[in-house]
Amino acid sequence: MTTVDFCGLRLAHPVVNGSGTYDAIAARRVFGDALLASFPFSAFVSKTITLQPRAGNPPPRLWETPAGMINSIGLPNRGLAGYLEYDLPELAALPVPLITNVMGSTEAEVAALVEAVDARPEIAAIELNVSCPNVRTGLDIGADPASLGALVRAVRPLTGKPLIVKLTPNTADVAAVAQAAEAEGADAVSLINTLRAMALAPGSGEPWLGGGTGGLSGPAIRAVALAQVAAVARRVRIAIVGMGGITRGNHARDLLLAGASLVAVGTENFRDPIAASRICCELKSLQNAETPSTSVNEPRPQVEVDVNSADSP
Amino acid sequence: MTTVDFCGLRLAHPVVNGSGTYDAIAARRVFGDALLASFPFSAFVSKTITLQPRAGNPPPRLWETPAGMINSIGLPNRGLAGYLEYDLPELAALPVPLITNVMGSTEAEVAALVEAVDARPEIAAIELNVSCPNVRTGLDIGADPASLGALVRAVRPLTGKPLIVKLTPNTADVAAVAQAAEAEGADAVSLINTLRAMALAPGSGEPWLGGGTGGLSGPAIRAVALAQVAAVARRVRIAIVGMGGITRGNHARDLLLAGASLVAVGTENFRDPIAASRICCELKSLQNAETPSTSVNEPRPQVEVDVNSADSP
Amino acid sequence: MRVQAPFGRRRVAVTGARDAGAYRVLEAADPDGPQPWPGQFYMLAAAERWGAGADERPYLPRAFSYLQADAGTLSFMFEDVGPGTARLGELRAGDELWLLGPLGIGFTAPDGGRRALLAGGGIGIPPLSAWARELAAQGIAAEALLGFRDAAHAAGAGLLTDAPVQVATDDGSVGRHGLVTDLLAAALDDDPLATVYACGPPRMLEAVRALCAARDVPAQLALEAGMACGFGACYGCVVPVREGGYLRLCVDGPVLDAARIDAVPAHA
Amino acid sequence: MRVQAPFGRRRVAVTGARDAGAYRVLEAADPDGPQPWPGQFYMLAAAERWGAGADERPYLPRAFSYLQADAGTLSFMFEDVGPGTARLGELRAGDELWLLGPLGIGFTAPDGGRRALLAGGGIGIPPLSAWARELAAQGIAAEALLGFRDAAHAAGAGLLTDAPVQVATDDGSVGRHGLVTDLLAAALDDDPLATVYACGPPRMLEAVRALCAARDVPAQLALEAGMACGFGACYGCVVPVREGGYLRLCVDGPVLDAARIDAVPAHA
Ligand SMILES: Cc1cc2nc3c(=O)[nH]c(=O)nc-3n(C[C@H](O)[C@H](O)[C@H](O)COP(=O)(O)OP(=O)(O)OC[C@H]3O[C@@H](n4cnc5c(N)ncnc54)[C@H](O)[C@@H]3O)c2cc1C
Ligand SMILES: Cc1cc2nc3c(=O)[nH]c(=O)nc-3n(C[C@H](O)[C@H](O)[C@H](O)COP(=O)(O)OP(=O)(O)OC[C@H]3O[C@@H](n4cnc5c(N)ncnc54)[C@H](O)[C@@H]3O)c2cc1C
Ligand SMILES: Cc1cc2nc3c(=O)[nH]c(=O)nc-3n(C[C@H](O)[C@H](O)[C@H](O)COP(=O)(O)O)c2cc1C
Ligand SMILES: Cc1cc2nc3c(=O)[nH]c(=O)nc-3n(C[C@H](O)[C@H](O)[C@H](O)COP(=O)(O)O)c2cc1C
Ligand code: FES
Ligand code: FES
Repeated sequence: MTTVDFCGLRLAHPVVNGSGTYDAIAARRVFGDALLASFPFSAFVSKTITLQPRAGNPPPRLWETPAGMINSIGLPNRGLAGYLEYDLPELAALPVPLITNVMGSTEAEVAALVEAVDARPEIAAIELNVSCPNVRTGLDIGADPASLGALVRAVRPLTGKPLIVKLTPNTADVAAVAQAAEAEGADAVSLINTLRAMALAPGSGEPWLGGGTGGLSGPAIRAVALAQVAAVARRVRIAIVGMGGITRGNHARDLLLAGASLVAVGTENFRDPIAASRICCELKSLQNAETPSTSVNEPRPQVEVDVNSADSP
Repeated sequence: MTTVDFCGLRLAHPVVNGSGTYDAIAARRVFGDALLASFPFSAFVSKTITLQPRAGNPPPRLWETPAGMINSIGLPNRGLAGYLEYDLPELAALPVPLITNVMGSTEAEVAALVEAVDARPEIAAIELNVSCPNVRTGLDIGADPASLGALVRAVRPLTGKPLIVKLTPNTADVAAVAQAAEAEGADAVSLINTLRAMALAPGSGEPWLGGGTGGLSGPAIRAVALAQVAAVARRVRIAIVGMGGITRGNHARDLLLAGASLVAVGTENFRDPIAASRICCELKSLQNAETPSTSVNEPRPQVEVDVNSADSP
Repeated sequence: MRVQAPFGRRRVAVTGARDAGAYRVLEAADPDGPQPWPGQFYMLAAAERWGAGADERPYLPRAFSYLQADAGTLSFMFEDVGPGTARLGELRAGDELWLLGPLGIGFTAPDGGRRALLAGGGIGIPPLSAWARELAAQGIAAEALLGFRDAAHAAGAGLLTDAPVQVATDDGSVGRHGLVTDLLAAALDDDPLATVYACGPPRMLEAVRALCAARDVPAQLALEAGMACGFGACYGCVVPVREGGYLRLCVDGPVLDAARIDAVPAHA
Repeated sequence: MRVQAPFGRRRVAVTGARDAGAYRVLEAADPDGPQPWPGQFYMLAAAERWGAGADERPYLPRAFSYLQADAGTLSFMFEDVGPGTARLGELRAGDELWLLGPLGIGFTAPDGGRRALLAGGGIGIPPLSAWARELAAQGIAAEALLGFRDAAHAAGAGLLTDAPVQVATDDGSVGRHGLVTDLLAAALDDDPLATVYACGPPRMLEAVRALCAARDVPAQLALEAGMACGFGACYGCVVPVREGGYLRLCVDGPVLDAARIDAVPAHA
């Protein structure tokens, strides 16, 4: 697999991690330098950072579902200052470019985050989380093209780094939201985030998750991710990071065929911290076996159906 | 389990079928009178009927997913006239009340359908499909509170029969849509319909489904259904028919706890035509084992969390 | 003809499992089931651990024509082509199956004193094997013409025991070097007074259909389509028909009069 | 103390599986893994058919403390409480496991010449059993006080072999009729100069924690929480700590100094 150009970043291959599904700092403690020696991702996406520190949601935070899981983590993080002081030095030592994912509950908060991240040369790109179903504002902004557009318009001028908008799948027309992001100058969109979901405790019938509701991820949502990536690819020209339920190379291949230029592995990391390397190998052999049009360096292939009208009688 | 009152209908138990997941007429041919002798549902919901006949989508129409499936059936049906002439007599012979599901691409079409159905005493209730992801207009109307409200306002006066609005899950705030239905006089809402999804052919990478995209159903979407039913139950007082991935009694129990007064079995029917009877037995024994608050005749229990704010920090 | 099925799937015991060349043959006890009619099928799923295979599948049951039905014992034949057949291939005597059926409409006997030509191959063997036995019981003359990829697959021909069998293989390793349609053309040249009963891979089936159409020979085709339910509930298993629109293979098929379709769908 | 894990899960062979009263003991060959430290754990999944159990689960791997680790052979002990342990309970010698670990931070030796009191029960046995062996190797005096529901579960006490064991059962069928805390209170009455190492069901663990707190006896608790990853990636396995906020049990635990928490979470 030749290198991949993503918004001007040269990446060794098209497989990155989904934000919040890999803590490279903790993994370094657990696995030692072997993590760096065979780092599975071509770029590392940080967990979502907020302006103020967050403890996250009370436990339980996890619920296993058929071919998936619900998380109600609640974006625990040290806050911007803590991230820059403690996490950034360690993340900058990773062998790949760093993408920092940020989220704010107001335009001013997001602006402050983007400016601070923009100032740090160790950070290669910024991902705006407007989609995390565990934080109200994230849902609201990301679900509505107008407010999403306004947010991007406000922060786009604040950074020259690639700006990726992470879309929420919990919306009626994700492509419309993607178009708003593109119109306001976003360099890329990433999708899908988790689907709003819930579980009740077996015994009590009370909500199981400390956060009440959470987000569904894993193979269960793969087909939804593919539909949303394809729908977005029909309507925008900017780069797309596709994710949702990838466990094997052919799932990554499908997202690339649907129009993504990068793919992100999320929940599958939990089953195997080095799964992304396997997925990348499987993808590579599929691509070698198949027509060049599946190579990620070709102009974006178009799935030959208009996803938005295919449904009509 | 004592009988259940649903919008004035007295039903033997709270388990019905999801529209389009059971063809009682075909099942009668395949299984004979045994179908009637142990009919699994307390009311029968017809497949979606349109004004004009529809052939449905070209095959392939099915794709199996992890713990679920995608369908791209495209609402094949004889059209209103054919339904009334050929299907209704046979459906009226079923041992349970008949709920007819209709869908139109314009207000006038829906009005015509509702009036025609209202005129037939054999039909106990009407379900409005504004949510089938396989038909464009269905998605659009059901995803937007305003247009959904307008539709219900237009047709509500045309019938005295219970009017159930089947909501689409492919929207940002399903509870807002449910509130619009309630405000315009709907007697109940049913949810969830299938999640917009897609699959690519293993070899060619072209869309597998003849319809391009389809709808995801089965256990994979269960946790999404529970979250949406709970969200709707917090915001409306009208009855709720809960469905999505039910395969066992505890899944039905969870939806009832979340605020549904009936549950519908869909995809699980495909694995076993009599599955709903098993599910109903499992539900009954759970309810006998548990506190009366899980009995469907009690005032609707409230899941003790505001699903719409639980996500905030 | 349709034999009605008991309402609801039933849990039955696997009584035997063996390889037949490239194929797997599974036997199950079905004491409560009726005697099915050739061409009918069953929806099968392993009672335990149906799922968690490749791509976290299978989830839905799978359709299988029965190979033979004797005294309450059903046999099936399949090749490992995916997670469902892979899982079924793991089953051993003593394991259990979920089974629904018999389903669909089977073959009808030839009229006008025609003889029966059973043409097919690959996993098309089962309905033809069952039909051969019924035809023999009825004393109707029948001959089977079977095509296979290679010798390993040709071993499947041994599963059709109630009619004389001619075999052709793509690689010539067994029987005639060529296609079923070569055998069929020759047989019809000999004597066109026949009804053709065919089941097999789509391309083979289409070739048989075209040949019979060209010669005005009546044919009944046992078709396949992806199925979720097998009893008309999902509307997923459709094929386009001449009279217009689509028809559900599980309730109006899987056996269709060849005259009803323009072509055998490539995949369904 | 933490022993680092090889990067990536590895596929290992099950070398033995047996029942120990109400529990199941699984042995696996782990030639490439390091010698773990008592209190550390592994994430396990069956290599085949992990899934398709009750409620179409398990999907994620499951966390298990190791019971013993000898010459590249690991043993685990569990009770069937759901689809994961049900599937693991099906495994036999020759089957394969996915294994990641060792993970987390284990116990630390007592200081100030204190003796070690190992208190626990149920599926809390494994870390205590491994710790007993290590303490014996270090020549540190240790005694185990184990509580169980009944005789079938008390059989689990036999899996702790490197320290003298006192048993209590809820039903009095084996050892003393009562709770672990009764044994522990008595032992501390005898001689309070001890460090307590505890693992077991949340309620038992909380009782032990409270008792030690009341008597100012240092205690290390091996806690549990639902885990998706085991290496700090998901932030799912948290417990609230005194110093404020939450701590991930998989990387900062599972063994915690009792002084760090106000109470043992009821479920996690
Ligand atoms: C009436 C009838 C009778 C049959 N009789 C027999 C028989 O006797 N013996 C026999 O071997 N087979 C028989 N079949 C075919 C068999 O039912 C199918 O091949 C079945 O799908 C095999 O399941 P699988 O999981 O092993 O393979 P699958 O994974 O289902 O793959 C089989 C085909 O399905 C398609 N496919 C791949 N992935 C998916 C997906 N995720 N969702 C949907 N489709 C997919 C592809 O075209 C693939 O080639 C019959 C089918 C019908 C309809
Ligand atoms: C560090 C550590 C060490 C451990 N060591 C051992 C050990 O040595 N031996 C041992 O037997 N166990 C051990 N456990 C506990 C074991 O990992 C869990 O009990 C595991 O969940 C069992 O999986 P299961 O599928 O059998 O049961 P599960 O289905 O996971 O049920 C176990 C508990 O999880 C909850 N639960 C139920 N359904 C769900 C769902 N859908 N999603 C999420 N949670 C659910 C309920 O509280 C239930 O009681 C350890 C746990 C940890 C964290
Ligand atoms: C435990 C967990 C935590 C997550 N945290 C974040 C987060 O902090 N920010 C974010 O943008 N997405 C977050 N996500 C979403 C993932 O990045 C990804 O979009 C989603 O899980 C779908 O991919 P998957 O199915 O491969 O997991 C999280 C997902 C999981 C499962
Ligand atoms: C094959 C299939 C066909 C369906 N057809 C319809 C339909 O005609 N009208 C409708 O309102 N819903 C239709 N649905 C949606 C179901 O009624 C139900 O809302 C959905 O499948 C979720 O429930 P489940 O997960 O139990 O299947 C269909 C679902 C399937 C799987
Ligand atoms: S398989 Fe469901 S209708 Fe034929
Ligand atoms: S289990 Fe994932 S962070 Fe601890």
